Amino acid sequence: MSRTGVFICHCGTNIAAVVDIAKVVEKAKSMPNVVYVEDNKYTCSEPGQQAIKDAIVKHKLDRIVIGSCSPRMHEPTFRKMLASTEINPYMLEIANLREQCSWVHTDREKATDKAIDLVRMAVAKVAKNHALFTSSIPVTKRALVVGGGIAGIQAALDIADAGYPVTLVEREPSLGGKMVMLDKTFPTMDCSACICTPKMVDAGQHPNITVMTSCEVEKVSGYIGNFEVTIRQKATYVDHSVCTGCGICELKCPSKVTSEFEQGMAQRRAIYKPFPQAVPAKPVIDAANCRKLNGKAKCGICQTQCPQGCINFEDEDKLITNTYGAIVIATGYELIDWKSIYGEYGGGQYPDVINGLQFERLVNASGPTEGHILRPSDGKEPKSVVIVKCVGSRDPNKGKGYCSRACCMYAAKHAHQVLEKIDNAQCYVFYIDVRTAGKAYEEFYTRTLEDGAIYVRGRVSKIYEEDGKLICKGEDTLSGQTVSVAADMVVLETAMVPAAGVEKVATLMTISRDNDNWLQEAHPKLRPVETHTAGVFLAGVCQGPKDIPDTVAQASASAAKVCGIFSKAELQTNPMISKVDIEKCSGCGDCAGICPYKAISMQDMEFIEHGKKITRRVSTVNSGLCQGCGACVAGCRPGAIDLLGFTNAQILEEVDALCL
Amino acid sequence: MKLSKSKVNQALDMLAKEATVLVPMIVDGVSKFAPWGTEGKLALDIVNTLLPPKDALFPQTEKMYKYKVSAETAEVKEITDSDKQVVFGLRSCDMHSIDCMDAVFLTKGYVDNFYSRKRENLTTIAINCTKSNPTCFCDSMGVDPNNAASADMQLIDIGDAYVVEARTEKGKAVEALWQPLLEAGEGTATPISCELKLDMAGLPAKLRGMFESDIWDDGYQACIGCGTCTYICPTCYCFDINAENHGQEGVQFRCWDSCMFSEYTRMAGGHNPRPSKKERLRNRFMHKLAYFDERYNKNLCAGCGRCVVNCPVNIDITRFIEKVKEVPVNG
Amino acid sequence: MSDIQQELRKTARELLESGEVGYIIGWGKGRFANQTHPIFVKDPAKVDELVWDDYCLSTLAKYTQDDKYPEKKIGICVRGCDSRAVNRLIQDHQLKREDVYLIGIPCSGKLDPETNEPAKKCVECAHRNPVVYDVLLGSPVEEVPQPERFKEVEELEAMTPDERYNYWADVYDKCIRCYACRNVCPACNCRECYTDQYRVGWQGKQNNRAENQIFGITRAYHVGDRCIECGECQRVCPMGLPLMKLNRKMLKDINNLFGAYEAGLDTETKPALGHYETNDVEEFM
Amino acid sequence: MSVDVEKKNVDPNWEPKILSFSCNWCTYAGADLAGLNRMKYPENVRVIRVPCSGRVNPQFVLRAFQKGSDGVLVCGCHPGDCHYVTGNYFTRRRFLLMQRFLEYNGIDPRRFQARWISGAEAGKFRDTVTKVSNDIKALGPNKKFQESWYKERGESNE
Amino acid sequence: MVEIERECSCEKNPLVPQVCQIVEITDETPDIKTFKVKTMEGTKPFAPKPGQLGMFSLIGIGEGMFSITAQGEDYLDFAIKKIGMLTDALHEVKPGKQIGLRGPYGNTFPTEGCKGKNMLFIGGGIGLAPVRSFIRYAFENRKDYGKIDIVYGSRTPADLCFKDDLFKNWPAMPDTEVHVTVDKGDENWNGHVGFVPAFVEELNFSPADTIVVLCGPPIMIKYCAQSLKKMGFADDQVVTTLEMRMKCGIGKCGRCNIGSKYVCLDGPVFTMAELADLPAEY
Repeated sequence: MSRTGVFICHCGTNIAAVVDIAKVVEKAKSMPNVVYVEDNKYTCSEPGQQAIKDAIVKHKLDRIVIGSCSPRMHEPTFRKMLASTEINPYMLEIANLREQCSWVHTDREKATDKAIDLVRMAVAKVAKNHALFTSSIPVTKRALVVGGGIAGIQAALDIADAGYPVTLVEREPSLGGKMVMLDKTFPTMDCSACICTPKMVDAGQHPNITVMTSCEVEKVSGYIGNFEVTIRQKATYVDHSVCTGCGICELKCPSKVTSEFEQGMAQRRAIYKPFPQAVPAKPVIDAANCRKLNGKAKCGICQTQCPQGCINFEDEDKLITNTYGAIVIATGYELIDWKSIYGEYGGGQYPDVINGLQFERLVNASGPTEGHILRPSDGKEPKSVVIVKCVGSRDPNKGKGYCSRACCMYAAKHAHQVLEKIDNAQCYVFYIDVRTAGKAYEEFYTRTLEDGAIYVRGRVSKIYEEDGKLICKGEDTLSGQTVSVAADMVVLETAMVPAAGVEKVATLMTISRDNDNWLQEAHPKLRPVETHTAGVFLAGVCQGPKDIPDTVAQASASAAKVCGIFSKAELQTNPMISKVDIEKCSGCGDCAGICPYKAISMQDMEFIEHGKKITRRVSTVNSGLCQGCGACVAGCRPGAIDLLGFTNAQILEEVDALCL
Repeated sequence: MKLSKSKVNQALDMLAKEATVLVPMIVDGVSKFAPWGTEGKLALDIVNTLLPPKDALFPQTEKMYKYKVSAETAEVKEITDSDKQVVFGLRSCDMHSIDCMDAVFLTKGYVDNFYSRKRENLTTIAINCTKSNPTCFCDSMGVDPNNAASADMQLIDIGDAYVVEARTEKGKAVEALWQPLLEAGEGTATPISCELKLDMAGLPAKLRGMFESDIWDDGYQACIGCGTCTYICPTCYCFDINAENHGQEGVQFRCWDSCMFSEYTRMAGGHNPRPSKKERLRNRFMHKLAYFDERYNKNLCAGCGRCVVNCPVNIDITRFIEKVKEVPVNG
Repeated sequence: MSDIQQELRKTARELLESGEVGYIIGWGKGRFANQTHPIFVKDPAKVDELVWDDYCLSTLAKYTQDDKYPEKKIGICVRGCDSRAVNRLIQDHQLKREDVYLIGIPCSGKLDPETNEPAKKCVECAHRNPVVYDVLLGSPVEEVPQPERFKEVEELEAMTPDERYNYWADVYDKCIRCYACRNVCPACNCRECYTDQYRVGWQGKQNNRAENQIFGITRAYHVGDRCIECGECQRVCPMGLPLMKLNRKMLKDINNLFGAYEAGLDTETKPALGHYETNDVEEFM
Repeated sequence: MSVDVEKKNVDPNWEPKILSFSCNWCTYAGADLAGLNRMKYPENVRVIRVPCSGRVNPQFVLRAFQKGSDGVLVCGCHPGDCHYVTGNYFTRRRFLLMQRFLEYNGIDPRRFQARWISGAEAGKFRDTVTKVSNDIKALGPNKKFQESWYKERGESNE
Repeated sequence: MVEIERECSCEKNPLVPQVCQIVEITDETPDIKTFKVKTMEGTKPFAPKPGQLGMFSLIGIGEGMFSITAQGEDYLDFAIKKIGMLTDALHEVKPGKQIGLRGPYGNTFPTEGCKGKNMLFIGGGIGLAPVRSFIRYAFENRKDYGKIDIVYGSRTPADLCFKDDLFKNWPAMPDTEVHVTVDKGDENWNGHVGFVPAFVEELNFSPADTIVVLCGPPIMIKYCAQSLKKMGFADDQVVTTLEMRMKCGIGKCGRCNIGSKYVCLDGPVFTMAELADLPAEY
């Protein structure tokens, strides 16, 4: 008996091109409880929304159905619009006439029938909608940032500068991530260490930031504003509160280990700082390689040598639990293991075939060769260097299908560095395309060409060693000839892949991953830094390959989102949650067993039944914890618990309406 | 006139030409009144069928009117189709049930048109009982097993044939139809009476005063509140009205309902005048034995014994009647 | 048989006189020899109404649902099926163990009053001895293994979908929706059954094939993972519908998919639909 | 379980009505993505959006067949990927049982399908929908469980 | 002392509604609305007697039995309170809506039996609706009746329904007194504050030659009956109506029985004497 208004959108021609809007409008007029139907070129536009508001007043409507694009797109928009009218924002249903009708069908008549069905289903459902109201929950104004690379650091700094406490968790012994490994950064060629380490130091010293290195997130529960996070502080066997970072222990430590930071091209000790400018600049003991800890010997030299006595071999992992209002994930990336995939490039048997990060270490002043480009095999300076791009990227059958975006630019940078550092060197760059989609990127690329880098359009098909030279065979598709270059050293610009262990973090935060395991953003264009789990945001390459400028931009964006949450005293909860009808509830407790968020608890309540006072066990829902999934509702046989917004009655109406 | 038993099938075929003929049959192991022609075994020998013939006149689900609704307008169209029916092989207890339903649906201020249409199109052909089940007690309830007085035609079983006694226009019409099959001959059947005897004298009046008596405090607990007794009872006629809605059109129908169901009298807002099984069982027995008598001075229990046999926890109206007898008069 | 009856009456008298039990639910005689039905004895003098004979077929546990907040304990005679029904009600949080005093009686099977042959539900019974009791009358009987627990189900599964549909369509055409199967079943213990909720509109009140199918299948699905196979639904059905074939199909699938399962043997094993395993069978990839 | 013999006399231009319950976070997003990429699939499937596949009560499937739909498709996130962590584990158990129970009661197995389709698998959504539509088009209209109102489309119904 | 007439007539099928139209809806109180109903031809659907009921059907949603509070040349008035599924839907309906209506059902107030007597009408909340049909009849045949007293109470001033009758039309009637009370007053309420039963005792009516018509919530009826007994009114001097769940409305479906009486046919109007010997099951 309600008065429903139906508004069909043309969406320009997106819907109108395939669906016969006039026929849908005509049919909508005869649907139950519909008293007003109108179509509009752009319903989501300002005039479109105003037309709806006017119709509400003019025709005294109390329920709205909009046939437009996917509710996932504009349901929030239309709900905000309704908030400014006297209709409750939840007396609204949206029929998906674009993504699931006009865009995916070609037969005009059948698509129109389907559109009419979808509108009829929405009209039937809206008849059973109830006004819903949000309730508020407190916000813990403390942020957690997972991942200490440039993305994590930037996000932490921005949030801390806004005055909120931040915990910055990093798995490795030091902040810095991949950026601190680089030598120069394109296109300005300023030294990466000079722009990254100051930020690391700021983060290390910022009063609002608690840096927790050698830590991993162990357990996450709760919801936006009230995340209960347990962090595992791995045993580092060095008491950082006492250690002054003098470095004596590193000198004295007898066991040598290949350094991960130096990409395996140098050694480090069992007790080590990954690199000189590490933040915190204090060593940790790598238990696997420390002779005392892995039981190979009785060593303990570092303990005896340490003037402050900060070495403690009985250190153990500690679990620290705290509540956080929001979480930013910045777990970054790593380079694809090309050796196991590309046997044709030598599969790792030629030491002089290295990847981009190894080249960065070579050309870096604090690297193993103090900045001189020397061949890892014999330490000589290579006269001719071949750079191979798209190794693992844009290669769906062997590597990854996507383009890793940054390698075109840092390949040009590498070529520029080779030509600049090695006099009369020869540098060949095998490429498919050169993508310079950034500010001053194209100019940087043309300058590299002017420096004399030779760009060969084609993939390298094979690399093999022939009398001391690495022969790179390929094809120059522009001239159509096969090309082979004898090189002293080959740099493979390999694809970016998500950092190892990202699955665990994603499952903890209940966020999903896309086909290539990058973390799934809420919407690629409109909500790139948000996830589907409210209060969890993404920054940097963990969301997909990108270069440093985009990473920093995303970091600040996610920081802005976090500050948005913290700026409010309380948060509005999602009103579409479960509700129990205690008259029908028999207290069997099945729903409590099903709820993944432990939002349902069984409580004893007083009742008067046939004049006798009794206590009876019934189910109660914690409106803060309930996320509105409805698994409990489908598990409740009498339907005592129902999900507001998707009640049993509503869905039954939709099913009935569909089959008319 | 006489109809030999060997010609019964033929007689039924003749009747079946212009009307649906309901005969007692065993279909899929269930004895009920089924249209002549459904595959199953004709069961004229059993005393009474599990399902009574009441659904010929008062079907379990009966569509009353179709409707079309729009935001403003509404349209209603009564469903009036009802074809001719003949019930063959009625026992006196089933005929008593039809009498009771006639009293309810055709008198007291309103005539139920759905029922009256079916009643006019119905011809009842009763057969006297030649034996009684141990649970039959119809003669104690004022029903004569040998003769169903109000039937259109009474057949009297005299061994190999039935003596045909047409009583009403409809009965005479059937007799005329059967003329070629009938032979001359008379005969009387040895009257029978039920083994189970109950003393019903003065019981309705006595029971009316016993609403608060403690006889009700025991014997109700075993009841599981299902609808079996009321749905297979030939004289239960309570019904519910509901709508089968399909978007903007639908059908309003009425369907059997049982006073033994827990939500039968539950009102909006939860108040229930008969909250537990004790009140519901009291109401059922009182209605059968006292209330109906006060209103239509006829027993609403035909003594057919169906509820005594089929109640899963044998709540037994006969033993209740005996218990009422024992209660001292001012009790 | 009669010495157990004597012991039952003796135990009943002691319990009632000692006041430990408010009343005792057992079986008593009807008018005819083959009529035995549940009775509720409160007065010690009336314990002789309690009988133990070949026709004690009704399960008694569900009557506790009419008196959910008893002042004193309720005495219940429990055979194998009744004791599983008690476990069922306890596990569904509809009954507290301390509210009932269970008089365990090993049962070697009862007779069907109409045919006087062993009742179908007793022939198929796999747990004749009570699984839970406070006192046990007589010595336990020897259990009869049931290898053909799912034979009837397999016979139906062998048919083609159309044959099966017609088989069940005939069954549902006979149903008169008296709800006896629901009201007697210990696993059907909701406060307000979904069939009575017209406002939501799950189930129509009409008696036609479609509505009966919806009721039959929904009820079997609701109790499927908690059915204790007491066979009462099939016994009380006035139209003799083969309802156990529905419940046993659910149990057969649960056995195959989630591991061997018998409901009501204890109050810990969780019903299949109440929990999950991450490595459940995967068919929807 | 043996499968229904294909009905030969299905008239070619009959369009089946197929109902699909799609979970808002994965399959509905996948369907939207299929739209974004302008993939094409038959028009027979109407999608009902539910927050999680765990919200789909098997009684809705029964209801769909009763009210005249010819096929039902329940879709959700891949187990382990559920936005609500454990929703689809329950979906899996419920529909493992209900699928067999529907077959046991006579519904042809191809009329009821459940699929895990993630937010990125637009192709899989299109292929599933296409396959289900073609299967059911071959099977012909469903008459089982249907209220007579739908069998004769309204006018005369018993 | 008063015999209640039991006769009902309805030519067409009593169970099939006639399509009528709601022509006007007036808000009496926040949860009570009066629906003015006419047939599609604009005439009066049927001619009920005071106290009779009509089965009001929102086709496709449900049916409900409501008292006919007033009638005119070509309309019937139903005052309906918002308490359940059907009434919720009804309160959202706008004028012009076509509905189903069948009736009249039930017996009537003893208009003939009370001729020449003083009348004491007592109403509580929505209970005034059925009583109002008799009050209006009494005023149309004013000379047939003696002194008329009307006592009406509701929870708050805002909940007083038929305000123009209470404060304008009825007080102006000859030899008529209107006494209005509320359970809880508010700032601009200067009338009596208190429950109806206590108010009746305060007004201390004499039982001589008077018939009481009493309708309202069950607890009010219970306590008013006690007050009236204290003031010397005999049981058969007090007439009331009962509220039961009714389905068919014509005494067939067995739903609304109290003992052997059907509220929809033998009631809803009963004298207190009759109620006394009905089983206490309502």
